[in-house]
Amino acid sequence: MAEAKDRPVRIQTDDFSVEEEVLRLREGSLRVGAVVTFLGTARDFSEGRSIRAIEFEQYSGMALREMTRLKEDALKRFAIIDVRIVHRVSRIAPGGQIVLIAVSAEHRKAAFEACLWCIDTLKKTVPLWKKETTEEGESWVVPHP
Amino acid sequence: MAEAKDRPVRIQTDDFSVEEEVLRLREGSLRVGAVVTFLGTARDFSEGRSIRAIEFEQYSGMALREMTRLKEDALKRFAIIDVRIVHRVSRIAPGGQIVLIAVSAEHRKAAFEACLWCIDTLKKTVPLWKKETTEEGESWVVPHP
Amino acid sequence: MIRVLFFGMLAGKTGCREFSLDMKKPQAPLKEVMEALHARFSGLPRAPYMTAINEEQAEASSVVKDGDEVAIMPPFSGG
Amino acid sequence: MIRVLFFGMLAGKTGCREFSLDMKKPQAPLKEVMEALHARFSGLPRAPYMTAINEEQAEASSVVKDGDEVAIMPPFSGG
Repeated sequence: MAEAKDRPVRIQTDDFSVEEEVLRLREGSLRVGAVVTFLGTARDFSEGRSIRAIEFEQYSGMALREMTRLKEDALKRFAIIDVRIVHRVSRIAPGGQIVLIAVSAEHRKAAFEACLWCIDTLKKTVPLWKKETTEEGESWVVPHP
Repeated sequence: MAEAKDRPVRIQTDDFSVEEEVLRLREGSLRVGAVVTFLGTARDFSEGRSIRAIEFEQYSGMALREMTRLKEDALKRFAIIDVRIVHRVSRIAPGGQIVLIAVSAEHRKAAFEACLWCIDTLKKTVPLWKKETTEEGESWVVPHP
Repeated sequence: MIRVLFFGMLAGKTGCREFSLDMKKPQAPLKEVMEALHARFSGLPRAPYMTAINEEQAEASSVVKDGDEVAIMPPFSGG
Repeated sequence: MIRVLFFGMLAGKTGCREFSLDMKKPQAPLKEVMEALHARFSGLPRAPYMTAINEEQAEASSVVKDGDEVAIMPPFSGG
């Protein structure tokens, strides 16, 4: 059976390696001339409050399905070669890694556009909810439109 | 004396690690919420010819100075936290890493814009010249406008 | 019977993550299911929600059948 | 004397990477230096070049002084 990290789209509790995901994209094709990555990390401050940790709830099943659809849509929409998407759902301390979107393409413009589109669209279509722990307790994050 | 890879802007023959550069940016500030990277890699094909290797000549001194200026300009121009730029000048086989631009910011939009601006501007302002080796011999690359 | 899932802050507001709702008919528009849920959970705010039937995005007019899984979701905040 | 550097394909076309040019006066616009180089190197194409004086970008009207380093550069192709 394939190892979990062979899967290009995944939701996991474990941390991930940016280098490893980029390497998988580079190994995929010698036509790759550009790899653009977006890494989302946990900040120590949000809306004026100091953050101790964040956590994510997912709609298991639907979340992975929507992330897979996101990759398929990106491949149709942009002149790119491949996409990898990893999102963590465990408790994450400030500075920790949350999400990685990595896109390979022959040319940089399409890679940049697709990477930005993927993270913007992930926030709109993938059923994940962020909970912040501050000194005053836990609270669910209400996204800005 | 500081190790070479501590320097955030450098031109080197050695390969570099995407993870290490990203980690340095993350360690730099807990305000970081987004890291965007652009990695340029050597393709096996260019203008219909099969590439065996590429190589870069630099105007030593001016090239590093222009790259440092690029970073300073990006920090003034965009709402970002930090930038790292690494460019290799050694012989690079297809699939190999050429250049990395890594940008950290509180929010993703500025990180994407700054990263794209940096690689576009690097191509215009940093005195580096690419030579391709194909079956027919070596030739200097003439950039498209 | 349909299986109703509340996510994120809605689990806190309803005091419930998963709920079994009796359907009075073999199928109904999602809008009617929402009304039944508001009747049952007074803590469920009157707000526009993301909804899904069997893990696929749905809207007020989508048809819910007996045995379906219905998810009531506050705005997503991943990434 | 000024030190002239040819980069990239220009080193091939002139057969020279580094050249010492005698200045007839203590300073001159870069345009005159270019003319002296075209007179000396017939293989140097008549094309617009990127130029630098002492590692700083310069243009045709920039002033070159005795002892300066002048770089004649084809379009950059880094990245």
